[in-house]
Amino acid sequence: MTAPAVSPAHATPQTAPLLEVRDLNAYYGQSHVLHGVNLHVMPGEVVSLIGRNGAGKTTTLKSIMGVLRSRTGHITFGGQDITRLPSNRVAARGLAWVPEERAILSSLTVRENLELPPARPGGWSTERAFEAFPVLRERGQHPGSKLSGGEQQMLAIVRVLRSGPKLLLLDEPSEGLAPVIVQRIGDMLQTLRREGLSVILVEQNLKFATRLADRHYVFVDGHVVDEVRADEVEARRADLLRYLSV
Amino acid sequence: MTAATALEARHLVKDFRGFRATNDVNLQIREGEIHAIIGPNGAGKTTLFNLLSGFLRPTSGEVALFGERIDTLPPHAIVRRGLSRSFQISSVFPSLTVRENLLVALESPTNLPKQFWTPLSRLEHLGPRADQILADVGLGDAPDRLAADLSHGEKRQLEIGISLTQEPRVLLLDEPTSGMGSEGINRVIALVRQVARGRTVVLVEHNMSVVSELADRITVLQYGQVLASGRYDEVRRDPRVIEAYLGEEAHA
Amino acid sequence: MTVLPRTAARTDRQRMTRAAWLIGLGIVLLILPRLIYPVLALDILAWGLFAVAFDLLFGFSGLLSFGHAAFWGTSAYVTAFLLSHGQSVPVAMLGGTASALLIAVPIGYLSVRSIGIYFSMITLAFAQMISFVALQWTDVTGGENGLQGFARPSFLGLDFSDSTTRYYFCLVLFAIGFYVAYRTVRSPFGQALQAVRDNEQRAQSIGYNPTRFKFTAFLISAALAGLAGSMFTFAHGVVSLDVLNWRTSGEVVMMTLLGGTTTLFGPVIGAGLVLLLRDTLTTANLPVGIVTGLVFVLVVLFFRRGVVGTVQYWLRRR
Amino acid sequence: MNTQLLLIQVFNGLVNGAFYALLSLGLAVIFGMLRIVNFMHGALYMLGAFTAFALGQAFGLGFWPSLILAPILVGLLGMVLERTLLSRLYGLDPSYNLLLTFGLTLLTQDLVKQFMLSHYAVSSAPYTPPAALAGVVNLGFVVFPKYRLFVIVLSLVICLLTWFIIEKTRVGAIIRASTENPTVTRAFGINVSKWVTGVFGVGVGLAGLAGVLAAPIYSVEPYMGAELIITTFAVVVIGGLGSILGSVITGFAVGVLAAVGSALYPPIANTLVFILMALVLLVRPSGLFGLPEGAK
Amino acid sequence: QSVKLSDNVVKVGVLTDLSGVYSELSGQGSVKAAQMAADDFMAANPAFRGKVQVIGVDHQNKADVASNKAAEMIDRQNVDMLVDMPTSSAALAASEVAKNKKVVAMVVTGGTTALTNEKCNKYTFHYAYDNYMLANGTGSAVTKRGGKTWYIIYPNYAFGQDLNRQMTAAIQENGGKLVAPSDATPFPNTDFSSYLLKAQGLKPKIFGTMQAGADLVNVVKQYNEFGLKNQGIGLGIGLLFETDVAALGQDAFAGAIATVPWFWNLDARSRVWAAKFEKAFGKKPTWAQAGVYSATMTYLQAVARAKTDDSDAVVKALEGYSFDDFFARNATIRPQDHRVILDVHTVQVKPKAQAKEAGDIFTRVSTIPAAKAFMPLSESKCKM
Ligand SMILES: Nc1ncnc2c1ncn2[C@@H]1O[C@H](COP(=O)(O)OP(=O)(O)OP(=O)(O)O)[C@@H](O)[C@H]1O
Ligand SMILES: Nc1ncnc2c1ncn2[C@@H]1O[C@H](COP(=O)(O)OP(=O)(O)OP(=O)(O)O)[C@@H](O)[C@H]1O
Ligand SMILES: CC(C)C[C@H](N)C(=O)O
Ligand SMILES: [Mg+2]
Ligand SMILES: [Mg+2]
Repeated sequence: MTAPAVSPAHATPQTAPLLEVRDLNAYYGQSHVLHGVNLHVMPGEVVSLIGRNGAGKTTTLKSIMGVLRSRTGHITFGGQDITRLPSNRVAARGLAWVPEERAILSSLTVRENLELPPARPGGWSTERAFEAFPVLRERGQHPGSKLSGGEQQMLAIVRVLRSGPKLLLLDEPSEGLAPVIVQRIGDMLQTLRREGLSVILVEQNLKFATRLADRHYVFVDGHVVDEVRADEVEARRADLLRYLSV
Repeated sequence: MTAATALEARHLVKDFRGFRATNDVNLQIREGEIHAIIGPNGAGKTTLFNLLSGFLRPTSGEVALFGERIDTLPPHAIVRRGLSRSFQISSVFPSLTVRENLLVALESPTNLPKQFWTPLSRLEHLGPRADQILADVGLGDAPDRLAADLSHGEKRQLEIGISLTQEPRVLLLDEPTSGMGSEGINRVIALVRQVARGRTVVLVEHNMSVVSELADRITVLQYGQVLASGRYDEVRRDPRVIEAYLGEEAHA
Repeated sequence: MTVLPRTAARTDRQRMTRAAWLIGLGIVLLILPRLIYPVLALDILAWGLFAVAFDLLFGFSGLLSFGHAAFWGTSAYVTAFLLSHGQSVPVAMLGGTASALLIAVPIGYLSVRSIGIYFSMITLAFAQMISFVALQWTDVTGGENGLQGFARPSFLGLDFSDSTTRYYFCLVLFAIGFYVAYRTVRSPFGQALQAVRDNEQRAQSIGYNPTRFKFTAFLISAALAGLAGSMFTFAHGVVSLDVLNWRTSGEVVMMTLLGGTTTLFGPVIGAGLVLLLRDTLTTANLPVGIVTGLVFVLVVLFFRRGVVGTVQYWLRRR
Repeated sequence: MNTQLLLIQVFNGLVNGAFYALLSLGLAVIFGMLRIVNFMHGALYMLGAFTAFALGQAFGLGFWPSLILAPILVGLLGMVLERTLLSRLYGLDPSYNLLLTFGLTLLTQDLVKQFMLSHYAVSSAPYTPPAALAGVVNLGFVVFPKYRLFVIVLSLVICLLTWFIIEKTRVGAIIRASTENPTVTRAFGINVSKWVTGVFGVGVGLAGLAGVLAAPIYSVEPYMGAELIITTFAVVVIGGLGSILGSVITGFAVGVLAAVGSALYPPIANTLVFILMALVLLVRPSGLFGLPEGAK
Repeated sequence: QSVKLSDNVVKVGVLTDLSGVYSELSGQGSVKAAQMAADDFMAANPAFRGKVQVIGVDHQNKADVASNKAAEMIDRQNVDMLVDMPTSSAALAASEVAKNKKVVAMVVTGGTTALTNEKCNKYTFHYAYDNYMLANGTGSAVTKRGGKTWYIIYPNYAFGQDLNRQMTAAIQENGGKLVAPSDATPFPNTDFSSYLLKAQGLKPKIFGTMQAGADLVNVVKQYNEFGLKNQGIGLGIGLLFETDVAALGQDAFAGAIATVPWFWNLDARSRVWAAKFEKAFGKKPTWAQAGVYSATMTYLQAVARAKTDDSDAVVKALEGYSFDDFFARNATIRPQDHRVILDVHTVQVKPKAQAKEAGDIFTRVSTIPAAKAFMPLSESKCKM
């Protein structure tokens, strides 16, 4: 097992967190799915959220992004409260979200999909995206929905990089990808984080998550029940597996 | 070859607007085996499934199920001949409850349009079977939730559940474990094993541990063509497969 | 995120609510001619059944027909034609209903292959053609003048010149029509229909032929709309080109939405509300468009799920 | 029918076509792209004509300033309605838009009628072409009102301009994305509602423009848009939902076809567009220029 | 002398279009006119003081609503007589109800000749005008004045077809001819340019338009736009209401000829009544509204003569009755078909410059005597 990259940020606790979530409760209609979630991300840090299906990982990302509005608690980004902002303003602050169902727009071509988010300084150019995944260039004029599952995943990831986010919320990025591509995306994320990007990663692929993340938050039934640092993973593997199965 | 051929593709070709997604694929699935299809993203696996199950018409070539050609039949007719499939991207009935999703799938679809006056309670004899499947896929505690309200992984579980209702002779599963946690993956492995008794299963997977656990034989697709075929141990050592698909780390 | 129609009654509480609606509606319909003018009550029955027929197709198979006037109107004319040629009331009404079913076969066959807006528009197109035929075929339809003055001969000792008698006769037919619709949606067929509406591809993959389901639903709906249309003729003793106008198709859509889709009760209540409003306005000396328009706008804003849908939603929330 | 008469009819059909094109263009933007079933489109067309009349009465503005001002006013009204009313219905079934805009149609028609009756004692508004365009010109094969020629040209220019803006810039992609998946599009940092409102305003403004243009030719009365709306929907569908160019071309084509058709067999004219629609949809299920649609 | 009234009142139901396209030419004005008739009648007949009531009901131009409302008014409100009824299909539907329920119906604004032909019945009377009278009047008057060559367009439904047939016959009888077969136009329709272009080519003396309401306004607007008047092509109109002229401005119609049963500026008697109406209603009456007054009054007087509101007695009192009021000159109620015949007038629209006051739009061209204005009984298919 490859050792996780050392975390620069979390060694120096005097730095302020980039993102801080305090006492987050979220609801779908009447059902209460997140119960007082607390978490934070330091600048340059990769944090993963793990938990069984339905534990509330996706809901957490949606709440941070401002996509799910029926929630209480406090979310600050770069020291500023973003709890009340609509998601487009959240995005403008430097957050980006890759949803789990990929959300490729079928009425747009692949290229239009790619170029949809507003370009911002520091963001990826179309060219850079095409270099990362040449197949997207080949399919550039096809409707987005006609891509294969894995191709859609690639597109969904590079698409949001266009607006040069500071914090990336990735929901199951390895899903449906061939092992080679999973590796490539892992490498890509390593590069990006060296460029200063922070990431919240939701993953079922534990191997992938442990390779990248500095810390893991463990979700059970809408509660954060544990927090595991990368250097503790080996020692606490049994615990982790217990959280993830019955 | 001892076992009979369950499903066969002969010189199968599919073009999309000048792009050849499936290129002269020949494939023989033996009766009773679990056959995995792997390959890079965009290799044409889902397209192949669509061709086999009638959701796409081949540009040329033939598909035969137990020796009978099915490539001109609509999907529902193919299902009735004993071939059913699951979808890579969860495909459920959002406005029905989880249990109703299964009941609908369990009901025999052929004579239904003529029976619009039968009471719904007629479906109750299917109830135990539906509950059994729900328990099997791990949704035993959620029968009355609307499918629309499930989390991503839960929808994947339901997706598998629906596919299992069909008890087909040949079952095609497109990435059955994607989006599932380790618990779900183990459950699916066990389920497929159980289902495969007396049936033929073809599955597309990117999770190599699932493939190695389950598959009797493997076919590797690349650029719409068959790159390699054989047992898992043979295939995974093939340098072309490592290069195109598995990557260097896969040995771990 | 689309608000999904909650269709089947799934819990005991929902079953109770449903029974309460059913009994409530039944009681109201039984005493209706005592509360309002019987012909108006008859109108509510006819339009109510028409809206139920529409809801069957729209709510449960997701097909928004914008040409349902074709079935209502054809049946209305055929019924009138048969009555004016000396046929008895049941024969005329049966003939009307059958004629609606008959034209629904080609229309449905050709249109259920389309989806969404395209389905709406192709049904509209066919309805417009039928309306054109009715306009031109003056010998049979009376053209612009319409048909009136045909007999409604007594049947089994029922004197149909009395509007209350007509009402109770139609109430029986309405109950039969409603029961057919109710059975249809609360059957395995109805559930499969919703499955097809939700996800056609998935339905196919478990062996359903979506086209066949939609076609069947289309025929049932058209026949019920036809029955309603014949009730309309029978109620008023007149038919004019209005019955085939696209506004008639539009009106039934509005009634259904107003009452609440996928509820079956809703459309009847929606029809009742629209007709009562219309009736009040005939003498109220208020600007009709302003009042009606306002009601529609307010309903959409504050009773989005329709009247019945909203009430059910409130009940569920408690 | 001889060739000259045919030629005249074709030419003449272009005028109606110009109105169909402008109206269906606006509707294609709203209905084809935003997926809002704007039943009010005909009422807004009517409002365009009345606004021109009212501007003339209240401020003595002539045709030319009205031609610019009235569409803007109608567009603004549309934007207000979208913000305050329609936007509450996003996410619900599109049929609720139908109910709302149908209600608004009834409301608008009668409000205009009541206003006219109380101020001018008749509900219709007399309106004549501007002096510069009054009268007829001899085109050789036909003597034709100058104003109608102007309508054809202006409508063409506006249609091409709109097409260019929508298809050749990012606007189209943003709008399609906003309607297909507003949640995700918003999360990309795009202010979806602003775009939707803006585009709705433009579509509605086009209806207003058509109304002003129609005022000198057609009877300006509260119900002038009531029948038109359904034909316009048909035109957009024949053209193919989401296709701007499709709606424009179909608009002109239907105008010409109806003119020729009504010369051959007059009664059929009103039904022709529906026959055409049925034929087109049976052969090409997503209209002439529409993308094949997966779902709605 | 006692009068026998059912429930002690005579109730008049004005069944009209209160909200739609015909509401300006009849609508509330018709209700007001009927009320005026009731008031005047009660003032003149002390025996009826406080015993005549008028209610107005909207039929929304729909046959089913008309039939429903007619029946309800009769059953629930004990209405003794129905009046007005614009839109032919609604008028026919209501007349059917009147027949079944044995209540007098006086159709004023509905124009179809079917009411006194195949659809005639004992309780229905057709007042003011009908399609035959319009076409016959305008056709013969214009042709006699030198409009010998015609090109006619008509909306393609019963009303328009009727008018076209009668008009053609009238033209030919008076020595005129059609330069081309008449063209049916779609109904409803907004653009008439094809027909105007055709007229340009045909160069008839008169362009005859049988359209009504909004369609007519469109025809005339475009007739001006295409400059047909300057090319020497006059305008003959089938059915013209004062409201149509107001909608477009008087000058657009200037010179056009039509036939009307009455107009407010016809003579002193008419002006007196019109002034009274204007004072009460705020607007000049249309001829339809004046017709409603006259019809209501005629009915009430029949009740007075019969000394009962029993329908059969009133019908008897009406049949064959001859009278003369400000609206109906030399009028007789034909017993055979219940057509109320009266003198009618062909009128020409004045240019605005010649108008002496607002609403002064018609000059009388000629008057057609009652006996000649309407379809002769010999042609009627009415079997009572
Ligand atoms: N309808 C279509 N139109 C155009 N191109 C298509 C269509 N369907 C698939 N393709 C293309 O064909 C190729 C094969 O797609 P397919 O979905 O079969 O891949 P796959 O092997 O299942 O990949 P993955 O593992 O990512 O799911 C892809 O490159 C895809 O873009
Ligand atoms: N739209 C919705 N309406 C109602 N309940 C929902 C909805 N979406 C999710 N839920 C429920 O909320 C809970 C948390 O869901 P969430 O999607 O956050 O889970 P998750 O941890 O991302 O799971 P997965 O790994 O399966 O994606 C689950 O119980 C789920 O069923
Ligand atoms: C113009 C209307 C008042 C008359 C109508 N055309 C009729 O059919 O009688
Ligand atoms: Mg998730
Ligand atoms: Mg795939």
